[in-house]
Amino acid sequence: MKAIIYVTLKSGIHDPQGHAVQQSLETFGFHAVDSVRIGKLLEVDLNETDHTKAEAVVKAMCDKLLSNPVIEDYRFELS
Amino acid sequence: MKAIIYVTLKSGIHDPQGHAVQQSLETFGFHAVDSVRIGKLLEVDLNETDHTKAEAVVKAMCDKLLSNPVIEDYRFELS
Amino acid sequence: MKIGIITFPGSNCDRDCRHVVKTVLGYQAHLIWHQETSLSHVDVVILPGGFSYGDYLRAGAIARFSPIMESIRQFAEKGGIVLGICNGFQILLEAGLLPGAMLKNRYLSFICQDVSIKVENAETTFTNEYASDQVLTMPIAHAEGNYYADPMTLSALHDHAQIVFRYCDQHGDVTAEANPNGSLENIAGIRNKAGNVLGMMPHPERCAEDVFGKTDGVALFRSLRHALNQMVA
Amino acid sequence: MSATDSPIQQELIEQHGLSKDEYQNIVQHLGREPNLTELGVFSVMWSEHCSYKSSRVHLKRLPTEGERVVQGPGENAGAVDIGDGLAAVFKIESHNHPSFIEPFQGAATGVGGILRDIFTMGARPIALLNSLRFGALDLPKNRHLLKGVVSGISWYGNCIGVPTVGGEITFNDIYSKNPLVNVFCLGIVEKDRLLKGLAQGVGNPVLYIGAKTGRDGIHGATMASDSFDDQSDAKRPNVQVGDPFLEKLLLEVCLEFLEKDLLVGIQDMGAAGLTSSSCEMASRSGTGIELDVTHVPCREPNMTAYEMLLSESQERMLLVAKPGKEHDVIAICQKWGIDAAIIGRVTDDGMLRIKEGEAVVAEIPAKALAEEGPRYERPAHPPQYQDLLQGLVIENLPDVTNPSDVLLALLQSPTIASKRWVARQYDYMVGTNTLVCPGSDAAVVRIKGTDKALALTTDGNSRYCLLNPYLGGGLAVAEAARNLACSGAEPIGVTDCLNFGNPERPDIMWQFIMALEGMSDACRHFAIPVVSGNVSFYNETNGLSIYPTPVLGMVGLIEPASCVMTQWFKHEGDQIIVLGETKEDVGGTEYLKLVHAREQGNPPWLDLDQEHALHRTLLHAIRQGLIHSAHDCSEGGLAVTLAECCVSHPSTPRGATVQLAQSQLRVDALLFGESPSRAIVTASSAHVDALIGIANEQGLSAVVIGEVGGQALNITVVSDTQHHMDAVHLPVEVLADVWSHSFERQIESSDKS
Ligand SMILES: Nc1ncnc2c1ncn2[C@@H]1O[C@H](COP(=O)(O)OP(=O)(O)O)[C@@H](O)[C@H]1O
Ligand SMILES: [Mg+2]
Repeated sequence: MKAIIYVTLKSGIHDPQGHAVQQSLETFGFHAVDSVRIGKLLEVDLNETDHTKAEAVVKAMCDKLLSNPVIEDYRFELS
Repeated sequence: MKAIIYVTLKSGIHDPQGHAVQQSLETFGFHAVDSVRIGKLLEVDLNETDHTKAEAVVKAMCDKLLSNPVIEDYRFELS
Repeated sequence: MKIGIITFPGSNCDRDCRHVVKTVLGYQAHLIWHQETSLSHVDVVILPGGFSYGDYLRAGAIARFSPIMESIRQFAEKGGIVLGICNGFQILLEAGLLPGAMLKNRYLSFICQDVSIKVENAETTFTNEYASDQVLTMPIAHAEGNYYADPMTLSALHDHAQIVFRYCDQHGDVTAEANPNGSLENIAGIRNKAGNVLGMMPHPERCAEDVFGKTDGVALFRSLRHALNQMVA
Repeated sequence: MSATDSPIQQELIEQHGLSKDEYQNIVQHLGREPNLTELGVFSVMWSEHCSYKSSRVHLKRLPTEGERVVQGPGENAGAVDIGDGLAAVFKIESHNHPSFIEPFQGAATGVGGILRDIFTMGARPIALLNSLRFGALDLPKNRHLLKGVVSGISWYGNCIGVPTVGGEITFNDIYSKNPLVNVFCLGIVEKDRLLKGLAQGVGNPVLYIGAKTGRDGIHGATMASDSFDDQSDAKRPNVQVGDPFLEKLLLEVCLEFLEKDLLVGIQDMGAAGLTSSSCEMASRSGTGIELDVTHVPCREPNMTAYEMLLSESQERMLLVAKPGKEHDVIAICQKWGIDAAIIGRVTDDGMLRIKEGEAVVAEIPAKALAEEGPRYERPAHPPQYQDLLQGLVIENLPDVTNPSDVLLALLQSPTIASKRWVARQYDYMVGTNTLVCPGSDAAVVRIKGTDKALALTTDGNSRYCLLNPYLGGGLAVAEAARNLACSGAEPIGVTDCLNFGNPERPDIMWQFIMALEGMSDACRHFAIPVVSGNVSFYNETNGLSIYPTPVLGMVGLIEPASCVMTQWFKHEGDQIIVLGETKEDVGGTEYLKLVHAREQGNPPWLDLDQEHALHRTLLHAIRQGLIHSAHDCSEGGLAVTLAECCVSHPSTPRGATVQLAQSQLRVDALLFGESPSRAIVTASSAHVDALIGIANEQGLSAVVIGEVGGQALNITVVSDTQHHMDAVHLPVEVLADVWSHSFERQIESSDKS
């Protein structure tokens, strides 16, 4: 199976990177941009065919390693 | 409107960061993982209500700044 | 020789370059703020190392939109000499003044150490004071120096002798073990087809003084002057 | 003044970490009950972190004066005169609690904070160092913390372009739940142009520059004054995120203000952000400050005055401009793309007055916040376990029979093994000043435009301090100074970071006082002034405190810059000389811990005169060009020191053949004992007599023990009866491999097991 994992900064946590990108978009003339927040997108190939098991594994991976629970949230899709 | 932009490494390009993450998953006992590829997830708030205009703006931003066409692909969703 | 050194927000080797060019080697050096647009007063442009715009998004990505970059493009088109060091190399790639792109280092995230590099081509504007195949010791300090180009681009680099430096071992052998960052074919520096734009990851300005016990960077700056003299002659 | 909306309840007072007495004290200062905003402001300013309430009375013991002192403790950082019209500005600071909660951002923002302390003084930062303590590497959590901290330091320092040139890391299980992250920064400024945190000139504009204010780290200062328990996870939303790019812009902007002479004063918004910077600046100057929070640039909507005053968002500064210069300040900020706003003015009434538009939301005497906080002389007693700790009977332990194996084991231990895996993640060369890179006793940076260089080191041995805090404090100072002397430098100033447990416990307070006294006496003896520092209490989890861990950041002057010395052997045939005496100092050593699994005994005895004699001998010898290398003996003793001399050369390891006279000592004490006041130096045969002459003049023993050369390290121990024991015989290749790669092997391979 394949998991697509979306890791984003918790709301309220400052995103300097997103802020810098937004500012430069502004200077390049993209005035329609109010805010940019940058997260991670992980595509994970799993050699696991059982949906329930895969879900448990991906959740464990996210909690332990792929996201930083102190400042990030995650969600994922399996296919 | 809000755009969610997914920037991924082109297939065929080695992803050192993804590789490193896969290896540490392995050492943490996640043996079911065949490969990991890491991309970026950008959430952009636009003060633009017209869907067609928003689409054009986001495409331009991606081409100009948010992705590097030599190594990356992108796609996005508007909502 | 008058050298213009560009300061982008987040550049941090601009003053180091000026120190070497001016105080150590005695050439003229001007720091040029990235929002300026005139390069008429300089013979050579250096894009120094550092973290322009924090390297946020991608190294060099945001800096390439600075106003000075359009002037640099025109300067280069007219044959002006442009040298990008480390972050400067990354900016030149993002700006399309050099082909290819940088990926993150293959192993450790950031690496600071002395490496050996081999002069692949000593006939260039940037290397004419070196010998061909000479092995140099230069420091690197970067997190994204893993050079990538697609096969067509790579073969064009070969066809036009554009690969100028490669990582090698002490004996000059270009081996996988001597590759610090996973760079394609151990590439450490390339030039453009016309030969007047060079990007390199190692820092020549950090090895140009006796006090550091390494001076292999000096000949690079001398090469520039030599090339300029020839252009005038 | 608006009345309190609703009366302050006891529960709220407790939530703010204030005692009943402290609350009464607040009421007295105000002459009325505080409102919620005022309560918040008092609570951070009177927290341990900001008020030094448990330590202040004791810190007076430190010697803070000297001919070179330009700025002693009390400002953002201290400064010492280095000649040529220049001053070195430096300070060390802890970021222990945030780094435990989020190692990457915690360590990164620690670097950001110490950098701001330096460049707010108008100094350009030219070097960073750190001192780190973690639990043993076999626990995954500890490896995770180490990796996070190192990459956070690396990210921030590299990005802003200030080289991280050195530091120290040691490991002990006691730090598993309370790792320590101390960061040191040094900058250079023209002595007469030092900027200070002053708010002088009634009517002068007060400006805010830098990042927008968010709800980050509200109550970070009170958190840093709190110990951990298993519920600490709930404190997580307080994490602050660093922005080194913005800080780089701030740095350039501040130096431009200095160049154009636009400012009266400036201070970084560190712990307790806007509150501490404003009341401290006013208090120092005997003035008041009036701020209107509606002008504060905010990142989030609907922030209250309370939140804005207590936010610890990073990369912000408060400054007072010279009259009429505020628009120049704003223009420079605009050039660099930084937010700037006039948010208030200097007043003459001594009050910190916070307005929200026309309404006054808080009004407190600035001095009450900054200087008149509580001060405690807390009870202090030696703990009952102290006798047990010191009660080591060495005769009951077998002497070493396999010194080669012990040497290898010591070289492998992460406290002793090379930290190259760490150092190479730091850009230690940016700035092109680094004459001695990480890997020798001290880092050395040159001062461009002069013929001077500065040697820098951070040191501290917490096991010594646990066993005998007085001696431990002195030993830390001695080791730092010795590391500088080995590098050719004369110590000129020191900054200290005092990491301890809960000061409300008498045993901890005793450790604190004793260690401070030991440090003070040693600094006084060597005439090294303490010009800045930091105290971090409450390094305790579930009642378990860290070992007392004072860390010194010491600065030494090398002049001329060519008199720089490094620790590694350089020439075949050079004579190896040991300076100083080896005694039976096995207590508290790495050897005792590693081989006998004990952290016991009395730490090595420190004779301050001998130590000073060693420093002078080294300096004379180096300046006269008599020696080729110098390396002090510290953890692991003579054997480890010799091995490091063999293998720490950046490219070419060398062997050595050494004979040691046993003279009444146990073999383990001789090889692995940690008597201080010793160094291994090398000299060509022609210079040996002159060198010994200098040592003897200083009352220091100096003995030739062998010669550099060959492919192995051979150490023979010769007993008083002329019995020869082949103690160590190891190929240099093996030593080099073990010492150079053990650290990364332990970090990387233990992940795989
Ligand atoms: N955290 C660190 N960061 C950078 N360099 C380090 C670090 N820890 C140790 N080093 C370097 O390794 C060398 C040896 O460190 P250490 O064993 O602490 O020396 P010493 O015992 O002489 O104080 C020093 O040059 C030091 O700067
Ligand atoms: Mg030492």
